[in-house]
Amino acid sequence: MIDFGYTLTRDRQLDYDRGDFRYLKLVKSLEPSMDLCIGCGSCTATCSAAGFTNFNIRRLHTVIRRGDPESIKAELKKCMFCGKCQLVCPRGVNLRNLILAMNRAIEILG
Amino acid sequence: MDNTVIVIGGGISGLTAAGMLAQQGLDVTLLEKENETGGHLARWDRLFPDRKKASEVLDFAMEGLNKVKIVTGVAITGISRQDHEFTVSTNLRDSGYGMQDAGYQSPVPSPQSPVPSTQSPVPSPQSQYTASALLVATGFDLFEARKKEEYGYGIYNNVITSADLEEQFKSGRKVLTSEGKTPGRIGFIHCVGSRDEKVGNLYCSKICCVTGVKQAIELKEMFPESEVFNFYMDLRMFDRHFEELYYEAQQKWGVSFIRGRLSECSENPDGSIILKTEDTLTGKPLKMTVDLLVLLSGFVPSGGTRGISKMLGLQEGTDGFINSADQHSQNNLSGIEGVFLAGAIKGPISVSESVADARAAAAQIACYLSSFKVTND
Amino acid sequence: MIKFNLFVLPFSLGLIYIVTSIVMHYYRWIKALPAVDKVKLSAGIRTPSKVLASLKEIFLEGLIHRKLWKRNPLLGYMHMSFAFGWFLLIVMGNLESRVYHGAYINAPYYPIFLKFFIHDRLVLFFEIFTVPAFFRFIMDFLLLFVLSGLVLAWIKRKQSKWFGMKQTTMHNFFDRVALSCLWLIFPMRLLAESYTAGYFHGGGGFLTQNLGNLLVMITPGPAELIAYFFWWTYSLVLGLFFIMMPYSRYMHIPSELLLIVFRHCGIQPRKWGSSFSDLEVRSCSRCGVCIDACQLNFAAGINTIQAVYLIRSQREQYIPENIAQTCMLCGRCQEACPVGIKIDSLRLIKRREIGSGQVSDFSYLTNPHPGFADVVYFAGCMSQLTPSIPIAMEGIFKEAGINYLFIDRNGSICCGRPLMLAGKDKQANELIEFNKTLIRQTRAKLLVTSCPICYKVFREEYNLPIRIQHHSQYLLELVKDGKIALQSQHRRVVYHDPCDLGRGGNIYQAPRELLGKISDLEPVEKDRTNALCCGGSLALMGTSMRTKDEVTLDALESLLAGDPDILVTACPLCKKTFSKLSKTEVRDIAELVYDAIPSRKTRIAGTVKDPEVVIS
Amino acid sequence: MKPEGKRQIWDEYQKDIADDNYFYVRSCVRQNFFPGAEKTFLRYMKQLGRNVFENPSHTTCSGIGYHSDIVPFETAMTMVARQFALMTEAGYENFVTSCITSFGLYTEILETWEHFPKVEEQTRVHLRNATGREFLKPKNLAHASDVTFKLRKEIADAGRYRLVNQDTGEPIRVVEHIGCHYSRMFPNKGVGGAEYPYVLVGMIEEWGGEVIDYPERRHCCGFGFRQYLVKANRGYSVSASKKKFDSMKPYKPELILTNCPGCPMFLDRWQYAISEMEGTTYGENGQGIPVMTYEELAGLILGYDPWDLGLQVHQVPVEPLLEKMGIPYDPEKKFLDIDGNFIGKPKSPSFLKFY
Repeated sequence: MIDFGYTLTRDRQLDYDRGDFRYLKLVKSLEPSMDLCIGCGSCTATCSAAGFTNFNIRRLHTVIRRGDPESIKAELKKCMFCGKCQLVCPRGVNLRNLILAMNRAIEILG
Repeated sequence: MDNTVIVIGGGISGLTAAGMLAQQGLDVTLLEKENETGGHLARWDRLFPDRKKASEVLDFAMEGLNKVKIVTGVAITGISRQDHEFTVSTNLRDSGYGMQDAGYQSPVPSPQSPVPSTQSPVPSPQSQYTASALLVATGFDLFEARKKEEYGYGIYNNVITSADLEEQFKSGRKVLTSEGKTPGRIGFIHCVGSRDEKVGNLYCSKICCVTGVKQAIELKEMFPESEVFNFYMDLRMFDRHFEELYYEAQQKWGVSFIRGRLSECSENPDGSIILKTEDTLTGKPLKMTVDLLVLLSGFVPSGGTRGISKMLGLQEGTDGFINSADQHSQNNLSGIEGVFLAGAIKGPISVSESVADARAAAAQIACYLSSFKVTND
Repeated sequence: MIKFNLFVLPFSLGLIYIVTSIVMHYYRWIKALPAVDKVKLSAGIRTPSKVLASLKEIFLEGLIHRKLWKRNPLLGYMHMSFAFGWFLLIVMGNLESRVYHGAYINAPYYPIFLKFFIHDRLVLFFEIFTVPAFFRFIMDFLLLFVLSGLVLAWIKRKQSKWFGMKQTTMHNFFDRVALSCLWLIFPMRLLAESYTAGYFHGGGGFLTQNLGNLLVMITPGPAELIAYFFWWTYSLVLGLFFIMMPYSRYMHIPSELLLIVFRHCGIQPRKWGSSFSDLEVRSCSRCGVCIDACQLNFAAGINTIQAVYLIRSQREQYIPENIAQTCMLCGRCQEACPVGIKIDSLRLIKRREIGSGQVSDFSYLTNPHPGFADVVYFAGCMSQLTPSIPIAMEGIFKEAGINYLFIDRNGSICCGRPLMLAGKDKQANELIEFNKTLIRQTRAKLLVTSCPICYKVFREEYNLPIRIQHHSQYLLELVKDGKIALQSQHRRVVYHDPCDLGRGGNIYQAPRELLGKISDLEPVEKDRTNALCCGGSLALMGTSMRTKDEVTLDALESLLAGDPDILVTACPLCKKTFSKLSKTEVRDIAELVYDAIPSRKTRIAGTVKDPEVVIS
Repeated sequence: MKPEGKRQIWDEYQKDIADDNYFYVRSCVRQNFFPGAEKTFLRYMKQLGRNVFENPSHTTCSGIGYHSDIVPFETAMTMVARQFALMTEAGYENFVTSCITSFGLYTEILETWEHFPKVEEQTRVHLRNATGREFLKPKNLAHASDVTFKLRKEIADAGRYRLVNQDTGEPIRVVEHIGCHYSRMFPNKGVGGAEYPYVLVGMIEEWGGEVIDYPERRHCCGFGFRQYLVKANRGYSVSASKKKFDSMKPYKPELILTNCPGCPMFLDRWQYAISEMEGTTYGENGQGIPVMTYEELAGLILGYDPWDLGLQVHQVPVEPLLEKMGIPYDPEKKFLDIDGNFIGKPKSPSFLKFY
């Protein structure tokens, strides 16, 4: 192997066909209302943690839907569980439980 | 001024207006370029949001048309006007021409139209019709999906349009891929030919959003195991019960919605289609293989609309659709005395709106012919 | 005198079994107590006042069932007749046996089956004032007393409503066997004693003798054999009941006795569980009072997760996750529990097990100096969604001339309680440390919060060296100190007790007193300890939003039955939750107080009418 | 795939390409990348009896600087105007560029002038002030691949070899790669449009090969100017090429045909780089996929000696393809210059099969 002074970059593209949907399956079974998200972002807008850091709950569960759970593992730890998100969701997504479910999924599936 | 009216266009708007006018005792002639009346609706299976059979709506419109003189299969070659009288000249059309003109590439042979045109007198090759009022209801064509070359319609076997899908629904057959397989994953692409500067259409075709949701549900019903994705830019659920249908698609049917416009697609060796889009909600480019891709074609002014518009000198908007005298209060007036507008000639419109608009137009024509002023001038 | 018959064996074996079992259980529970609790226990049992208090409670709750009486007299009587009646039967039976047998120690079965061994002749009228006759009378009376309870128990099976219970517990196999035995014990005793008395023409009291005479007359066959059969049956069901007891709900009887002692010695539930909690689990009588108390049951139709089922699954060593998570932790069942089991603690123990495997990362939090003030105001994160609360509070602070600091004006670090409710105490502690530092830095003497959720955790977990008040307390104090003057608006209001403020913080009076000054406070059916949860509880996980809405709607129906002008609460979460579904205006007590300051200089643009106009 | 659908699109994107008398401008970088390519173009144009004129004082079009954000558009327009002036002075009207980026830039400038005549006037002033030259706009602007496309039948007729495997009789499987600046910006300026360009497909089909489409066909080769020119970004460049290779690999292509200066360079060199970085090769048996320009391929078809075409400077050896097509070559002469001197043999790569 030769070091040319540069390396192959990882493709940012989500390859849905090779996605990891084990997390989605588990999370969905724990909180089916996740399907109802319309991506409005009010959950993130009201989020206590998002006031301090780039934590984005709307994005996190969307990423799980896309089969790309790896990127959320570190992010999810930032949630303070205050529950404001579920109070503002216009679609009645049970967001606090959804976060809990994602945590469970990561706990179970690693 | 006598009580004669010519309705140009035998789609749902033209039929509804003609029926209304005839029931008010007016002498109505309806000219239709196709050999059958019914327009787009005749090729559609079910309507949003309640999935009513399109044929039922059409049947309803056809009731009370027995006094209407319906002439089908004619091309209008000229319209002249003397005082209050319009003369419309027609010529017989080559029957095969109409389908191509509509930009409608049907993968399956069109089933027999539900509306037999028994009333049609056999028109002589060249005819003339006169009337005191004209109702132009020449409607729209579906955007020719082939123009979005990168979407591969007409090139990749498993790329179809919403109209193709609707015909398959209407035929009652299972929707299969070109390889004859059950589609495991299906993609719907919204805004094909709409809201797209690159095809010259800045406007929203408005009804494709809910059509995509409706068809997604219908495919999920047909194939509960399949995954259905809608790729959208916005979902404009503008009318009553539409948002609920969207909710139902998510909650009951598990249809997925990805916000991102398809950039391009290509074909796999097995005939499946690779989509490239951005999932704008995660901010990442996304690649996905689907077995069947449905393009939700938008509205464009129909060939008939363009032709009649030129003959009459109607006001065309920048989008090619016809401007009415006033979008708010005189939306059925063309600005030319005695010439009225109804339906999708004025832009994208749903069936229910077309029916209401056609009735409004009929009422205005009746007023006009009884010399009751409905305009401000 | 014959003092033995083979039929006493089942009873005797059962008795030996249950006594051994209880002793072993007691030993295990005490042995497994954490060292601190052991010290408390040994000190407690040497303190006469604590022992007396324990005995008093054992008498009142274990025998008389005072709490059940309060809840429903029929229910109370039923339980009392069983417990107290049986207890007296045993005591009196023992005394009675002394009459016939002078020994200090009788075999335990002897008083129980006394009538089998002793056959008095038929007594003459004047002899009823003799000692044996007195006992015959009293024993029959007590038996009747117990049997009356039994009849009620049968009725309760069919008509639980009459007993103030809408739903009763679903029982398991051992429970059913034990219950059947229990129901058979006293009828068998009645039959055995009656037949015996009837056959020997004597020895029975007013009940057994007369019934016995009648039975012997109408039943064919040898009465002595029939009686003997019933003595056997009586012994068998007693023995079987004792053997079933450790495996059934009836173990609650001996367990509760020890629990009462533990409690009087000051032993508390521990976060990660201890033998105290095990004892609590065994002390549950599975009466099902908690099922009726649970809003998830009566408002949302969820009837598998209530305390009784949590405890049962705990006894079976496996708590399904949904039982642990599906609960609002509102504390209503805890208030209703006749045994006084700390159910929320039990549930949280399980949640901590579930939540402990997950880690958090709050490294993004920063700790800038908040500034100095006399009073720190912590609105709580939920108040950001009900901005009229902090606006009113700030207006009042200004009006009263308080040197205050709105510490979470620009968004708060969560108080930590929501994490705790999810069983994530470790993570919560990180947030607590952050907030503690922030609050301490202000050098304030008082912390006022608008959120009962924060209030509870501030008081219980923060160990702050300053006073902590919920704004309802604080505002009342301001009024009493003359810092603000209020003028009643005479609006008809009802007050909703937020769970964490009422049952959680024991603050019931302050908001009522405050509201009394500024409005016409009307009563509601369920208030104070019996108040309903709004349904918005952050503790409730794993249910749909619809379930929450059902709870909210039910609570609203109850609260708004009198069609008040305003529904007042003292919690931003309750306000937000109610506002979603209430047709009646929902406001926080702080807003009302602010409106009631006639002289106030500050205004909330567009939200509050000019006070003069309102007063007129 | 519905071929008729593609044909319909190809029919729509027809382009006028002059038949003779071309003013030819070279690429500034190609002669370093694949020095034989442009020479081969001139050679077969001569063979086919076409008049191609070159002015040695022509310069870069400055597109490489323009696309690297270091040459302003005004400067680029003035330099392009000078090229046109040279053409005008030589009495030519048909402008042919060797480079795709040049072609794109010329097109972009001509379109700009058409829509903004003032800009054209200003450019004329700039050119006049700088050089005193005047110019006429070309009547016909074509890329050299357009011209080759136009002459593809003549080349096939004059050719000695075809894109056919001599052993099996099967057509050679070719993937084509069009330079991004060819028709992406102005689809109607390219043969076949932007989505399914026909310019190389036409040659491959005419010369007997089989075109294969693959999912990442449209993807950029990875050059991207800045991506390559700044070393820190080079990983991005190689990753883009890798994406294409990964996508085409299942289709087992035997040749990559290109029409741009950068594309063959990177599709060729990066195959080596990737093989050294992670040991992956994309052809059969550890071989790479040979990469050629259309001129080199036309030269092979016409029977020119492979080493005269400069194929020895390709990083991915072309010998397997030559053998399949039945084109004789002398391995001994691979590394000899025109005068027969040994120019040195590169070190054998670790993974990529080398000859």
